[in-house]
Amino acid sequence: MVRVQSQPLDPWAEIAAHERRHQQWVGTFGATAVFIGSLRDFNQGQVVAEMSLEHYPGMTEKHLEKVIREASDRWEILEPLVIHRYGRLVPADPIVLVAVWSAHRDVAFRACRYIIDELKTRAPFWKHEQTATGRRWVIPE
Amino acid sequence: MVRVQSQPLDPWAEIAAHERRHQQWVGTFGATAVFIGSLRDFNQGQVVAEMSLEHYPGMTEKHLEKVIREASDRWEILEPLVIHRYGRLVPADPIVLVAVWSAHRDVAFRACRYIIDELKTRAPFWKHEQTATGRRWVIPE
Amino acid sequence: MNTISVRFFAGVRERLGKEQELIDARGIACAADVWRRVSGDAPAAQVLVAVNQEYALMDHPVHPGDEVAFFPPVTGG
Amino acid sequence: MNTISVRFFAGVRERLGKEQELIDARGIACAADVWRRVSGDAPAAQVLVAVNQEYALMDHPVHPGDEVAFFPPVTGG
Repeated sequence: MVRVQSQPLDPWAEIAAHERRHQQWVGTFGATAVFIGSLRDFNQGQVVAEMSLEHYPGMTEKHLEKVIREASDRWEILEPLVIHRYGRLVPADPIVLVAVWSAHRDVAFRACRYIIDELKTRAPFWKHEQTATGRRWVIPE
Repeated sequence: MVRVQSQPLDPWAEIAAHERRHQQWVGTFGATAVFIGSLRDFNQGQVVAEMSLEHYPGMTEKHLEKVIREASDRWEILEPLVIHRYGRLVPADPIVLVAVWSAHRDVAFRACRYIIDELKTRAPFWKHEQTATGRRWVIPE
Repeated sequence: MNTISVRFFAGVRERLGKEQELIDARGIACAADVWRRVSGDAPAAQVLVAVNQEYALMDHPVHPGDEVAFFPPVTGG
Repeated sequence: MNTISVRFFAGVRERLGKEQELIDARGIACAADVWRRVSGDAPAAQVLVAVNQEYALMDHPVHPGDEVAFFPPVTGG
């Protein structure tokens, strides 16, 4: 499941809700791997006061769904959960959540890592930081 | 923080509580990697009705604390959270939780993986399954 | 529908001072033609392109009714 | 305290029919000596040893007051 939202993200509540929505999974998975990305108050040498996250509505969801399909073709996993924020964020706010359920530990780790790596390098989001010296677009790592 | 407990484990509530206990972390980490191992209802060709998990009290905690120290020496991470069940479990029960916070995604993934791998191969726990045909000790993978 | 819808994001949006534009499809064969029309510039390496919401190269064909977007390297996650 | 505390877990505990035993430290030099005393058997490859709650080899020295444990390969996580 993919969701792109401007509302605050509570990752642990979202994961628990996803598991409740999939009662039929009970007992079928032995491994859950989760990644949460959140906003640090310091980046590329500057204190970050707040951030505004722009995205390309429509393309973002299409891209994330494609990445999930690729991961599901490659590994035996249950339906992953991917949620990404956009809009205004302050430090410590969760930005992205990726959760993957599988029978096996190695598969869960690999698929989770694949999804977040693909998301980071390709999903159409742009971070705009407010620092002490002004606003700036974040440069890719 | 390491905890070995016979009470049921609610991983998402435990992670949220660990973050609340560390308010000083707010804004300092950008990556959280989590692994949950839970009991499947099928293992090594048999339906599993329930499991009893034996451990070596004292040595278990010492071992898990050592693994956390090793991970913390090797990577720049905040204090990980590791909780492991013992006693009676039924399918779908979470068995183990490993959560790692770091400034960077790669570090969080690697440290989380290191801790669960070391725990699996060395922490003194023994799984005893109840299947349709009787009880059996689980053989290491 | 003899037009192409063009969208701009982030630094590209700011630099060009527009979010969206409808252009006449006549004279447009590929994404680079769209870019030259909307920016008055030659294609730049640091500008990425999507055609109909999928990544494309600057020489990707563009047809009437297509949606073409230009943006800088992404920084999500 | 001229004794050694010996503990057994999982399949080893079941096979020997005991959880814990205090043995006289006399005649004991290493973990293998402890094993021979408590099991009446030669050391077996599938039996792991901990001395004072740390993994050890069968030839690890054992002294009065030590805690020695025997158990099968672990299956946690």
